Amino acid sequence: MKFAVLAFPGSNCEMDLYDAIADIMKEEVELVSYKETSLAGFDAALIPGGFSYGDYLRSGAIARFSPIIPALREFAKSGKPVLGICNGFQILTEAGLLPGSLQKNVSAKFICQTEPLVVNNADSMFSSEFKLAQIINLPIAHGDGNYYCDQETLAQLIANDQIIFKYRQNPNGSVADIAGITNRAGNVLGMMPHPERAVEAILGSDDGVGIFQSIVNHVKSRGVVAHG
Amino acid sequence: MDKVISQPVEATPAQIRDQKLYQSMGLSDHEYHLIKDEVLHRLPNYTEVGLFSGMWSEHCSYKNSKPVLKKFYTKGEHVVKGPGEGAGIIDIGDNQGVVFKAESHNHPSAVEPFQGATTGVGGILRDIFSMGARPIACLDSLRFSEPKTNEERYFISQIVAGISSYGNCIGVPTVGGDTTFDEAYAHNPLVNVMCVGLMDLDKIEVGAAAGVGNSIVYVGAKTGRDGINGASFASSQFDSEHESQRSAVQVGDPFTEKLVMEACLDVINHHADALVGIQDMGAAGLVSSSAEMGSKAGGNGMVLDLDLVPQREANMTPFELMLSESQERMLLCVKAGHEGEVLKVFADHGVAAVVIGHVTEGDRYQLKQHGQLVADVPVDSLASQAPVYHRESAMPEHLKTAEPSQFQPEIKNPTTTLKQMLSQLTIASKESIYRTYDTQVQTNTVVAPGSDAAVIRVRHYDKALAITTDVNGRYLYLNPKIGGQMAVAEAARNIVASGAVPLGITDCLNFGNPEKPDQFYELDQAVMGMSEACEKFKTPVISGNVSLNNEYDNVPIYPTPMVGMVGLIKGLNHVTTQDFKQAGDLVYVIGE
Amino acid sequence: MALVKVYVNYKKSILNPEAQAIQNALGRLGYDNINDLKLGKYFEIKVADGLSHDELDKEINEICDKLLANYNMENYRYEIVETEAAQ
Amino acid sequence: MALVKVYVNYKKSILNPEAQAIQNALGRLGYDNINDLKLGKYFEIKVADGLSHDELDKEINEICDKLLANYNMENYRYEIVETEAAQ
Ligand SMILES: Nc1ncnc2c1ncn2[C@@H]1O[C@H](COP(=O)(O)OP(=O)(O)O)[C@@H](O)[C@H]1O
Repeated sequence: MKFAVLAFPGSNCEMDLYDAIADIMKEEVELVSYKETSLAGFDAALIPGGFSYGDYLRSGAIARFSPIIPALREFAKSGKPVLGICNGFQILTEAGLLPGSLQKNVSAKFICQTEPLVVNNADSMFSSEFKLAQIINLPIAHGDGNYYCDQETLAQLIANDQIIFKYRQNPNGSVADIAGITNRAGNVLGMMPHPERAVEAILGSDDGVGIFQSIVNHVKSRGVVAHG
Repeated sequence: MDKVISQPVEATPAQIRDQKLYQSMGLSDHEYHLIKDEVLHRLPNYTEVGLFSGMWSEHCSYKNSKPVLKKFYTKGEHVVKGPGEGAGIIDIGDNQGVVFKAESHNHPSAVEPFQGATTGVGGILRDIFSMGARPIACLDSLRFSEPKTNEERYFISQIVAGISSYGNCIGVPTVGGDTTFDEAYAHNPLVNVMCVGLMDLDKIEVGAAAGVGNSIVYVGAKTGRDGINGASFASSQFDSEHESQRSAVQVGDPFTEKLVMEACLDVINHHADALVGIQDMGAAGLVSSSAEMGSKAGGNGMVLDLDLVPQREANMTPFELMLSESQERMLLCVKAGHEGEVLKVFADHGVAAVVIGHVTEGDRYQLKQHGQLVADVPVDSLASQAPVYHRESAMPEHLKTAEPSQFQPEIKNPTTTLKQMLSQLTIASKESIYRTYDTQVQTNTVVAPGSDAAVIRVRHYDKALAITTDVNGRYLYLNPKIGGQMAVAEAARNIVASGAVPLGITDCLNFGNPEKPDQFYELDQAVMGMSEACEKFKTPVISGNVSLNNEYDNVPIYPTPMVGMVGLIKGLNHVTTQDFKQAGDLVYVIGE
Repeated sequence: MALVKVYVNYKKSILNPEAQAIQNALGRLGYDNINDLKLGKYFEIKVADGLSHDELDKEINEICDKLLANYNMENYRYEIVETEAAQ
Repeated sequence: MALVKVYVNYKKSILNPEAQAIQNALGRLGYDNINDLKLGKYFEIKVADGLSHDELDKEINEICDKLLANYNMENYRYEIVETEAAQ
């Protein structure tokens, strides 16, 4: 199968994702510039962390006007997996592909550390490799990771089982300890923790592999589109 | 030849001479006369005095420290490039070089902690990627007094926030550093930043502008009136309204730097044939980068058309344009005929780039504005012919009168003493600082802050780099020479304890006023001590930075030569961390 | 030239950590009579001549909705201060 | 209760990367009639009763100098909007 890794001006984790897919998952992967207008030929799209456009107005606010975004919307609509990590999550909420928004951490500081997460839904296309309530360790590295949504939205997230990962010890003030959510259809996941930083034991954890493996399993079980 | 004109708003050459206006720009009488009588053989105009004041400052010319720096041990079989203006390079095999350098941003950080720290990080990153290397790690070495008030705590938090905001945004992990608290730094905090890069050795770039007709290309942010040396004098005298809007503070823009970095690496890696040289615009901005590039090439001159320099503000004078320290700017020399190719790369990355001049026949460094010649000086006079001072050295009083019998602590209750020690800020965990740094971006960080040296693996190879910064200024205060040796030794211990073989060091020499014999003594002795230790450990000095005049009310800081050391781990299974691994393991003490 | 002043503020129900941090800092500095502190963004936008008042209104609303404010968390208001000739 | 509105802006000669990024984004979105965009901070501070006008003035200036604005790079101005009873 073939992954697309989107890259915006100011993205800085695109190579980390690329390397995780190519070196560890041994799957096909290509960087796709924000200037492109098509995602044809890809089975899954990954939106990396970083500081798109410096995150100068609000995180992700400017990137969502990039030429690639309409193609990403189409891609998401077609049901293919889209995973936004950190700044990728912020871009997805700003683009309206996921509900809610990400605010400054309650401490008003950037936090970089490894967090235990609770798998809150092990049936999604991003988490099928895990067991419900399993604890996995993934690094976080963000200043604006404090997930906010209103009560009504939260009720829907819970009712539809859209909360995939929760923090065990909420580091940033997120509503309901949310670390990662999907859209209603379940094919767009946004998460603040970085699975691509946890794919090798030598770097501290390889729990992130489960997320990419879940995507691979999902795509392969459906029959892959791309080739080439 | 065209006549060199003066700006109507500025002091005339005669006024500069008669009122000794050059003094407020930092030039001595002796230096002014040298320029007038031996270099130009005429009165320099305001712009020209500005050029010399920038280029002959300690920061650009090392006029006070050169004789001392010569004493450093700099050779080694793996050294590809030793001390020069850019960063040094050491061969680590497989056609790879590790590039590193450190920089101080003490003064700017004291004035404006957040921005002073951000621009310090920005500057050292440019030093690394202008060599053709991709920055893979930053470290920060900080010295404060123990904070007692909320203001002091706020100050420290702003420095840390500045470092984290820039490094995190640009995507270079900040993987280590050291933080010490001592009264000696109460009015003169130290903010030193080190950056390490990795490059292919066949892609080395030099900061030279050679080849008559080749183009000088300006890249990056527009030039504004920020950080202009001595400019407060210029403006207050002639335009006081302006003054309230003017500021010596520069604001860091890591987003722009990220774009500039990617674009420059793209040009270096994929358009090497078009590129003659590249250099960052650091201290003394456009004049220093261009004059250094011109001088290094040797045997050519340069003409720049200032109307072409991208400007953020209206009506900037040549003085302001040349001395502005606006951030996120680079200067390139591009082969004639290849300009379009290079400008397109920058355009694709969303980075502004324009041709602002070219390399000329002869040795003149000429500036034009509105069609007129506004400065005309020999290029070497700026960059390589600054005066060099051999300062007087005398042992400080406190060393002569020192009580040689050591202070022997009396420990009644070891537990209490241990607890007291652990609660000292200098010894306590620095996690509250490094937790705000992205330590893992680029996914190569094998050992993050919290152990001895940081360890960054070299992807696709079975090897890694260990990196540390160390120095204990109090030791140097008590004995500059031995203290200097100890700084290198401490760094080497941290490197070895991480499983690495030490390769080399960079340094930041933070000292007092070199014109005072006792402070010069400290600098001189410290360097000799460091050099001896470097020779013993076979860790040549490959780059560094000097920050003098760190004093307040005539009291200098402790002599604080920060040592940044890099080591090579030949096999990832050699990586070792500090913590005890399991109960029952034996504990050894090695050494005396 | 029209000068438009746009104020973007967090909605009432939203806790703004930055404002909170500043208010706490003021408390620590001894200003204990600060009952509340809100922090928002303030834009000054100069728009070229050529739009009618209604068109300008529409453009500013669009810009705010699309970019300057996030409707999940923020409110905005604006004033058109001056519709004089270009300076 | 006094409501104090404080506006903090960058000094003219200081680079404001945020404002620049936003203005560029608006240009890309096709709003090419935006000649200039400045971004500042906007505070609304509620101060408890008990200070004379002069004392309040002094306190607000102090707070701005110490914390809200950075005199190296920023200017501030403020308005005391209402000195009515507490709401
Ligand atoms: N300012 C800083 N930035 C990043 N890391 C730091 C900083 N200060 C200390 N550290 C990290 O904290 C750990 C302990 O540092 P230090 O107290 O200097 O230890 P030691 O004395 O054992 O060398 C090291 O990993 C070091 O890199």
